[in-house]
Amino acid sequence: ACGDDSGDTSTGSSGDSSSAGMVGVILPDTKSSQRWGTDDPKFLKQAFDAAGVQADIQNAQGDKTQFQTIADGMISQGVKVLMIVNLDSGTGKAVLDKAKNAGIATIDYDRLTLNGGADYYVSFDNVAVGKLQGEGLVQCLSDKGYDKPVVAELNGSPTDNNATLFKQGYDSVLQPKYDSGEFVKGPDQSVPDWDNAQGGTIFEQMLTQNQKIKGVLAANDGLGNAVISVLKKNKLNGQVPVTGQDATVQGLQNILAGDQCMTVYKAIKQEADAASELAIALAKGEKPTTATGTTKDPESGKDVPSVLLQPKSITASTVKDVIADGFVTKEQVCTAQFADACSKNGIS
Amino acid sequence: MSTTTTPAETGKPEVAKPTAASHLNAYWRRVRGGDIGSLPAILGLIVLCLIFGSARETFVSALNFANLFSQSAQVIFIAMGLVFVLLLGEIDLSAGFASGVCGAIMAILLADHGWPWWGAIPAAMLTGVVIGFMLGLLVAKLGIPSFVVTLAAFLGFQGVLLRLLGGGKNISINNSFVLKLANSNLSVTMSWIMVIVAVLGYAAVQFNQIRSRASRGLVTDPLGIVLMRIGGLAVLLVVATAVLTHERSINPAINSVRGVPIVAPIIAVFLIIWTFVLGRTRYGRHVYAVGGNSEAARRAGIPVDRIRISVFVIGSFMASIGGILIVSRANSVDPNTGGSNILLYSVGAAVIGGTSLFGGKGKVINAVIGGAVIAVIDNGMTLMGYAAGTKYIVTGLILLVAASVDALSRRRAASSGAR
Amino acid sequence: MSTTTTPAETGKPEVAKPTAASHLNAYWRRVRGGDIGSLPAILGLIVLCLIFGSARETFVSALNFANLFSQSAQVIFIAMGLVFVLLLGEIDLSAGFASGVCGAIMAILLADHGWPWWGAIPAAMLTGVVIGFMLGLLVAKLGIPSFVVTLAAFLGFQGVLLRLLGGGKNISINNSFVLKLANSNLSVTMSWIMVIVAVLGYAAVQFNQIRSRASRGLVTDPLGIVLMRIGGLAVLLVVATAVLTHERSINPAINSVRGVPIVAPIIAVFLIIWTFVLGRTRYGRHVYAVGGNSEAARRAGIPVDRIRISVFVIGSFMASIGGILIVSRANSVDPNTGGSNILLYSVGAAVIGGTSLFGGKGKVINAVIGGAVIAVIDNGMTLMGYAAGTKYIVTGLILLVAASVDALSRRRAASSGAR
Amino acid sequence: MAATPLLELRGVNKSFGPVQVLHDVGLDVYPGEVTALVGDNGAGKSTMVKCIAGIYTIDAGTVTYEGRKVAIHSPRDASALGIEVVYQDLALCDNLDIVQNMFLGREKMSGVVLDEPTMEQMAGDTLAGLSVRTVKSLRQLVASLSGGQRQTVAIAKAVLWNSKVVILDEPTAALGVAQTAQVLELVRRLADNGLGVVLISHNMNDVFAVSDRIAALYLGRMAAQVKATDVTHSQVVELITAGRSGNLGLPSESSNGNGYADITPSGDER
Amino acid sequence: MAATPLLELRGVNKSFGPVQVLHDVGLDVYPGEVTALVGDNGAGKSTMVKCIAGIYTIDAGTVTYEGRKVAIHSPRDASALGIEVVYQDLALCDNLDIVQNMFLGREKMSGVVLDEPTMEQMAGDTLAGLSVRTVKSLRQLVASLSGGQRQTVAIAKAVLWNSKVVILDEPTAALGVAQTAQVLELVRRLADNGLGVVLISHNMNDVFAVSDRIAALYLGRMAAQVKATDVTHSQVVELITAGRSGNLGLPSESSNGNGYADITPSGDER
Ligand SMILES: Nc1ncnc2c1ncn2[C@@H]1O[C@H](COP(=O)(O)OP(=O)(O)OP(=O)(O)O)[C@@H](O)[C@H]1O
Ligand SMILES: Nc1ncnc2c1ncn2[C@@H]1O[C@H](COP(=O)(O)OP(=O)(O)OP(=O)(O)O)[C@@H](O)[C@H]1O
Ligand SMILES: [Mg+2]
Ligand SMILES: [Mg+2]
Repeated sequence: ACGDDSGDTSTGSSGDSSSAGMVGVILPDTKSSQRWGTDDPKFLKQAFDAAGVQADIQNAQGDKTQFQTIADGMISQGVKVLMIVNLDSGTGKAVLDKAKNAGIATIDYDRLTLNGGADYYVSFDNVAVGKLQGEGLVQCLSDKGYDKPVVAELNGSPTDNNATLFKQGYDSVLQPKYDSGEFVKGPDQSVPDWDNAQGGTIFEQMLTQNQKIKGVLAANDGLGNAVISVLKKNKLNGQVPVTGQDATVQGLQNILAGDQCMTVYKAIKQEADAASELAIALAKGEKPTTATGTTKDPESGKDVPSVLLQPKSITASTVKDVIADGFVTKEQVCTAQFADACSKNGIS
Repeated sequence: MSTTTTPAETGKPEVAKPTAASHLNAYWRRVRGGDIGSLPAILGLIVLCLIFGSARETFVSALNFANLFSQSAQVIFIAMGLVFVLLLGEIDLSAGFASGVCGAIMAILLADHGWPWWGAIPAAMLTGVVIGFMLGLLVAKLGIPSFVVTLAAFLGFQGVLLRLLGGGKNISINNSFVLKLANSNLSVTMSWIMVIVAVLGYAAVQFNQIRSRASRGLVTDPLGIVLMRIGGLAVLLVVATAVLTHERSINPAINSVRGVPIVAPIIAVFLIIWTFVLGRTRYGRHVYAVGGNSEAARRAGIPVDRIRISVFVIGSFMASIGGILIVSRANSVDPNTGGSNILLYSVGAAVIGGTSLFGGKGKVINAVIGGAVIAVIDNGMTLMGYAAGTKYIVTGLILLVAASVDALSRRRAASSGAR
Repeated sequence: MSTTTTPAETGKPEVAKPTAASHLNAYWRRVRGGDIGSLPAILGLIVLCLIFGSARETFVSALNFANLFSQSAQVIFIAMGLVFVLLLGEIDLSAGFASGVCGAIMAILLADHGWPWWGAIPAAMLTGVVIGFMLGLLVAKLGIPSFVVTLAAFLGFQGVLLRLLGGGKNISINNSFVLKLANSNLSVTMSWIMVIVAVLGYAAVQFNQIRSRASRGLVTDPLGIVLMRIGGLAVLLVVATAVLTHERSINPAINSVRGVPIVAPIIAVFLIIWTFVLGRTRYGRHVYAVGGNSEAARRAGIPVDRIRISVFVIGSFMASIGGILIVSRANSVDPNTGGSNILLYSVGAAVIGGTSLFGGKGKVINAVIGGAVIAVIDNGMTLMGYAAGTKYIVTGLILLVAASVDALSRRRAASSGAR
Repeated sequence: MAATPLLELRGVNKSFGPVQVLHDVGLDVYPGEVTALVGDNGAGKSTMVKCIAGIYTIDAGTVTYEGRKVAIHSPRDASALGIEVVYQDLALCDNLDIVQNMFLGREKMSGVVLDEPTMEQMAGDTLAGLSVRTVKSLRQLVASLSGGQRQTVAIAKAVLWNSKVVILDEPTAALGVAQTAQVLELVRRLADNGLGVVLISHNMNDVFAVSDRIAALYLGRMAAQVKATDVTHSQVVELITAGRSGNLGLPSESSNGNGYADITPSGDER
Repeated sequence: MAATPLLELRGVNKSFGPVQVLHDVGLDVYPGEVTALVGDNGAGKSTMVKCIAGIYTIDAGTVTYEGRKVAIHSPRDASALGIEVVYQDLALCDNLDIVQNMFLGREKMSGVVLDEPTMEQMAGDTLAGLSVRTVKSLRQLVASLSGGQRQTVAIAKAVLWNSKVVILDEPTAALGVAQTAQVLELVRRLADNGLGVVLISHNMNDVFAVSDRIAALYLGRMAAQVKATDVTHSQVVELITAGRSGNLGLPSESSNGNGYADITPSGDER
C-alpha cells in the first residue's frame, strides 16, 4: 500500500537488515517553495539509497502540529538521525529536545533552529538569498535606465519566518537606495500562505494604486509569475523587472522570455548531498568530517558545526548553469515556445 | 406577486388589478415586512464602496472597477455552485481544491499534452462533473454527512493536486484563448452589443410574462413598474459599460485597454442560466422543495437522492469553471490553487448574499452580490496597503459591518412579525 | 432508560423491573433500532487501529500510544467546545485562531512580561471567555449568521495573532509548569491513584443513581449491568495505565519516560464536567432544547439569547485551553498557531463522533472519540511515510472509510424505521 | 359497490426497532366507497397509511392493488399507482408558496418552463371549492398560513390529481365548521366518482355522515371491518376504546397479554 | 363568577408586514370560567393567543391582568404572570423525550442536578390522568409519538403548573373520543378550581359542553362575546361564518369594505 515515491524506504521496523540506523527527515511544507515537494525528497532519497541507508522523508504540509506528530512517529520508530527543516524555532526546539532525550543525532537542514542545539546545520544563508534578490533588482533597474523607479515589494507569507529573513536581506540592499532617493519605495505587502492567486490580486491592486511601479521584488518565482501575469494583462511585462527565487522551470522560462529579471538558484542538490552525507555518517555511527564551518546561534550563542552553501543569482545568460547543474533539464525549460530564447542564451 | 384581494361571490381568492402606485406601495410594505431579498447586501455593497472610495481615489477608477471582475470571478463561480449545495442544507468543503484540480487538469492537458483549448476546457469541466457525482453519491447513497465527505475530499483533492503537479511544481500555460478568458476585454463594439442584447432580452422576457398572465386573467405587474425595471437595468448596464469602455490603460502609448472584461458576460450568462433553472424549471422547484422539507419532497414523489447528487454535480462543475478562470488569470497553476481562504470566502459570499446554511433559501444572484462584497473588501483592503496583521483585522471588521447592515435590516423586518 | 410497560389498572405507563438479560436484550434491540450513540465511531476507531497496527508495528507501541494524547489534545479541546456551538446549530469558524490568540497571550505574558503561570494561564482562559462573549453577542443580539460572524473573527484573530507576535516572530516559552502540561507524564503512583479515583467515582455515581430511582419506585438498571459497566471501565483504565506506566523511553539510559501523560486526566476532567453539565443540569437541558427547536424553547420560557451567547463562551473557552496545550506542546507560539486544518479537523471530530451540524444532537464524548479518530489517522499516516500528495489522498480516503462505518450502521438502523 | 377491493392489505406488520406498531393488519378499500379508518390515539392509523404510501416499508404482509400484488417502496411508487394521501403531519414545504406546494412533484410545464399561470389558476379554482376565504394571496408562503389553511392546502393538493385511491388522515381536524362540511362533501363526491376513499377521523359524526365501511384499529390490530349501516355509533366507540363490542372485534382481551406484553402499549383500562 | 376579568384585552391590533390580522380586538377572561374562542379558519384566533403569550408583540392595544396593565414581551413574561398556553403548532422539542418536554423551562432540581426521578414520576401521574394508554415509555422521544400523543404531551405540559390562566388552542383536534372527553373534563376542572380558561375549538359540541362564555372572532374582528347560555348552536355558527347573527355581531357587512378592503381577507360568501 505504500509503494509510493519516497515512502517505500521505510518499510518494516528499523535496524533489521543493515548495520546503519534509520534516518528521519521532516520537510516543512509544499507551499513556500516547490523544492520541498519535489526536489529535496528526490535528491535526499537518491543519496540515502546510494548509501544503503533507510530513510523516512516526510512533509509537514506547513502545519506545525503535523510537524510534531511526524517527529513523534519517527522517534517511536527508532530513527538514529533526525534531520528537520523547522517551521518555526519553537516547534523545532521542542522536536530537537525530544530527539536528544531519546539519544538521536540531529541536523538542522536549511533553517537554523534558534536555541535548538542541533548537532549540525546545513544551509544556504536565507538573508544572503534576499540580498541577491535586492542586488539583482538594482542591476535590472539600472540596466533599464529608469530614473527614481518606484519599487514594489511582494513578500512571502507573513507567518513564515524565512520570508522575514529574505526581506531582511533585500531590504538591506534596497533601504539605502530609498534613503538616498535613488529609488522610490512603493507598496510593500505580504502574501498569506505564499498563495500565488492572492499574490496576483495584491499586485494588481498595487499597480492600480500606484501605476508608476517600475520594479517588483517578488519573493519567489511563483509570486513573480503572479506579478508577471498581471503585468502581461497591462502589457507591461518586460518593462518592469521582477525578481524571483528557486530557479523553477516557470521562473527560468519567464527569465528567458525577458519577463523576469532574475531568480536565485540554490543548488539544492548540493545542499541535499551535504546534508545526507552528514546523516549517513551519523547513521553509520561515524563522526562526520564535512562540517567544517560553524554558525553562531544568535540566541544561545553556541557555535553549531555547519556546512554552508552559497546561493547563486541567475539571469538569462546564466540559465544554462542551472541546466548544467542538472537541477532542471533542457527539455523542461526549452519547450517550443522558448527554443529561440534558449539558443540565444547559449543553452544547447 | 403579492396581490390584494377583494371579496368575490365565488369565494375564490380573486384579485384586483394593482396600479403602479399600489405596486410600489406594496413593495415598500414588503420590504418593511421582511421580504427584502438581496437589498441589504446591495446596501452593504454601496456602503463599502463609499468607504473605500473616500479613502482611496483609485478605488473608483475605471481600472479598478475592471479589476474587480477578474478578482471576484473564482469566488463568484464557486459560490454560485455552492448556492445549490447550500439550498439543500449541505456543504461542500472541497469546492476550492476541486476547482484547483480541474484547473490543473486543464493546464496539464494544454501545457504537457499539447491539447487545444477546446479539448482541455471541456475535460476540466468534465472532471468537475465527475467529482461532483462522486461526492453526491457518497452523501446521498451512503448517507455520510456532507461535511465529512467533503472534508475528506478537501484533503484528498489537495493531495491529487500535489501529485498532478509532481509534488509541487508550478505549471505555466500560454494558450492564448485560455489566457484571454480572465485577462482580456470585449471590444468596445461587442461590449455595446452585449448591453443591447441584455436589455432587449430582459424586456422580451418581462413582456412575455405579462402577456401570458394577462391572457389568463391573472394579476400582472403594472406596465409602469415593468418599464421602470427595464429602464433600471438599462441605465445600470449603460453606465457600467460606458465606464468600462473608457481607456484605462496604465500605459496608453503602448497598448489600449478598453471594453468590458470577458469574465463579466461569462458571469452574466451563468447567472441567467442558473437563475432560470432555479426559478423557472421543475428541477429548480424541486431543489427548493428538498431544501425546505426533504420529507415533504419525498412524499410528493420527488427523487430526493437524485436531486441531492445533482447539486453536488452543479457545485463541482461551477468550481471547475472557477478553476479554469483562476488558472487563466494566474497564467499558471500551483499546488495552492483553490486553497487558502477561497473556500471560506465562497461560502461566505453565498451566505452574505442571503443564502441560508440550513437549506431552502437562497438565489444565485446572492452568490454574485456576496462575491462582489468579498471582492470589494479584498480589493479595497489591498489598496489601503496595511501591514499583514492590520489588514486581516480590518478585513474582518469590514466584513462584520457589511453583514450587520444585512442582519439589522432583516432583524428590523423580523420584529414586525415575519419569521 | 428505555423501559418496557405492562398493562396497569391505573392507565399510567407503568413498568416492569427489567432483568440483566432483558436489559442486554433491550440494548441490542436499541442498537439495531438506531439508538446507537457513539458505537459506530468507536467501531471506526477500532478498524483504524487494526489497519495501522497491522501495517506498522510501531503503531501499537506504548510510546506511540502515549503520543496520541498530546497529538490529539488541541483538536479534542476545540471540538469539545464546538459540540456546544453545534448543538445550537451554529458554527464557530474562529475557534482555531481564537485558540492561537489565547495561547499567544499566555506566551507573551510568560515570556515578555515575566508573569507566573498562575497568572498567564487564567489570563489566556479569560481571553477565551471574552472572545466567546463577543461572538455570542453578535450572533444572538444582532442576528448575524454565525458563519459570517466567525468568518470575520477567523480573519480578525489571524490578524490579532500576527500583531501580537510583532508581525511574524515566534515566541518561545520556557516556563516549566506550562511546558509540562503537554509534554510530561504523571508519576506512576499518581497514574494509579487517578485510575482508582476514577473507577470509585464512577461506581459511586452509578449506585447513587440506582438508589435514588429505586427509592421512588422507578425502574432501575439491573445490578448486573451496572457492575458490568463499572468493571468495563476499570478494565479499560487499568490496561491503558499498565501500558502507559511501562518504560517507553527510546533511550532509557538517558531518561525514563513512564506514566500517564498529563493531558489525559485534563481531557478526562473536562469530559466529565461537560458531560455532567449537558446531561444533568438545567443549563444542559436548555442547550438541547434550543438546538432542537428554538421556538419551542422560547415558548417554554428559556432565555434563548443567553443560551446562544453561552455556547460561544464555552466554545472559545475550550479553544483557549486547546491553545494553552498547543503552545505547551510546541514550546512556542507562532502566527500560524491554530491555523491550518485545526478548525476543519475540530469540526470534523465533532461531526464524526455523531454531533449534528443542524443542532440538537450530540455529546461531549463524541468530540473525544472523533478527535481520537482524527488523531489516529494522523498518527498512523505519518508512520506510513507517504509522500506529501499521497498522504493527503490516503488520509482523505481513510477518513471516508471511518465515516462510512458510522454512516452505514446508522443507515441500517434508519431503514428499520427510525428517522 | 364493486365486489373486488381496489386496494387490499393482508397480514401487514410494522415495527420501529423494538416497538411493533402494526400486527397482522388487513384492510380492504372498495372503489366508489368511503372506508373510515378509526382507532384510538396511537392505534397505528397513521403508520398504516404511511405503509400504504410507501413512506415506511412494511416488515411483512402483502398489498394488492387492482388485483395485482404490488410492492410500494416509495411515495413515487404509490402515486404512480394512483394513490394520493393527505398526511396528518401535513408535509408542506414552508419555504414554498401555496401554488408551489399544491403542484409539488407534478408541476405543469410549458416546454421546459414551469407554467405558473396555469398552476395559479388551477390552484385558485381548487381552493375556491374548499371554502377557503381568508387566504390573502395564492403566492403566500405556507409558513404564514393558519392551521386550518395549511390543512386545506394539503387537502387541495391531494385532490388535484386523477387518482384512484385517496387517503385522508384526519383531514378535518383543524378545520372550521363550513370547511369541514365542504371537505366531507368532497370526500363523498370523490367516492361517488368511483374512487376508493379512506378517511381517518376521530369524529364519529363525520365518520357516520360519509362512510360506507368502517375499519377499527385497536392497539395495532384490526378489530373489525364492517358496513357503516351495520353498526351503531356506540358500537364503534367501543371497538375503538376496547377493541371489541359484543361479538364484533378482537377475540379476547387475553390476546393482548401473550408474548406481546413487552411491545404492545400499556394500559387496557376502559 | 367574579365580576372583574382576570385578563382583559382592549383594542389589540396586529399586522404581519402588510397584512393586518387583528383589528381592535378585545377579550375578557374571567376566573373560574371557560371562555371559548371560536372563529373560522384564519380568523386570527391563534394569532391572538400568541399575542397574549408574548410570542408576537402587539402593534396597539392594552392587556390588563388582574387589574394591572401589563406588557408581555416574551413567553417568559407570560408564564411569570401565570399564563400557560397550549399552542396549536405544538412546539415540542423533537430531540427530547416526553418527560424532558413536559418540564422544559421549569425543570425540577435537587441542588444543581436535575431531579429526573421526581420529574418522571410527576409526568407519569399527569399523563395517566389524560387517558394516555399507548405511550410505550416516558423516555420516548416526542418525534416518535403519534399526532394525538403529541397533543396530549403538550396539554399535560401546560397543566402541570400552578397558573392562573390556561389557554388551549384546539387542544382536542387530534384526540380520540376518550381522550377528548378527558381533556374537556380537565378544562372544566381547571375552571372550577378558579382558573381562567380560554378554549379554542371548531367543535361546537365541545364548546357548548364546557364553556361559560363564547367569544367569536370574524376576519380579525371580535364579532361578539356572549354567555354560552344566551346563544344557540346555530347562532354561534352564524357568528363564525358571517360575523353576525340577528342583532349580535359586527354592525354591518359594509364595514368589511371600507378602507380595509386591501388587507382583510377576500370572500364574504356564506
Ligand atoms: N418512528 C417511530 N418510532 C417509534 N415509535 C413510533 C414511531 N412512529 C410511531 N410510533 C408509535 O406507533 C404508535 C402508532 O402511531 P400512529 O401515528 O400510527 O398512531 P395513530 O393511530 O395515527 O394515532 P393518532 O390518532 O394520535 O394520530 C404510537 O404508539 C407511536 O408512539
Ligand atoms: N407570520 C405571518 N405572516 C403573515 N400572515 C400570517 C402570519 N401568521 C398568520 N398569518 C395570517 O393571519 C391570519 C390568521 O391566522 P391564525 O393562525 O391566527 O388563524 P386561526 O384563527 O388560528 O385559524 P385556524 O382555525 O385555521 O387555526 C391567517 O390568514 C394567516 O394567513
Ligand atoms: Mg395519526
Ligand atoms: Mg389557529
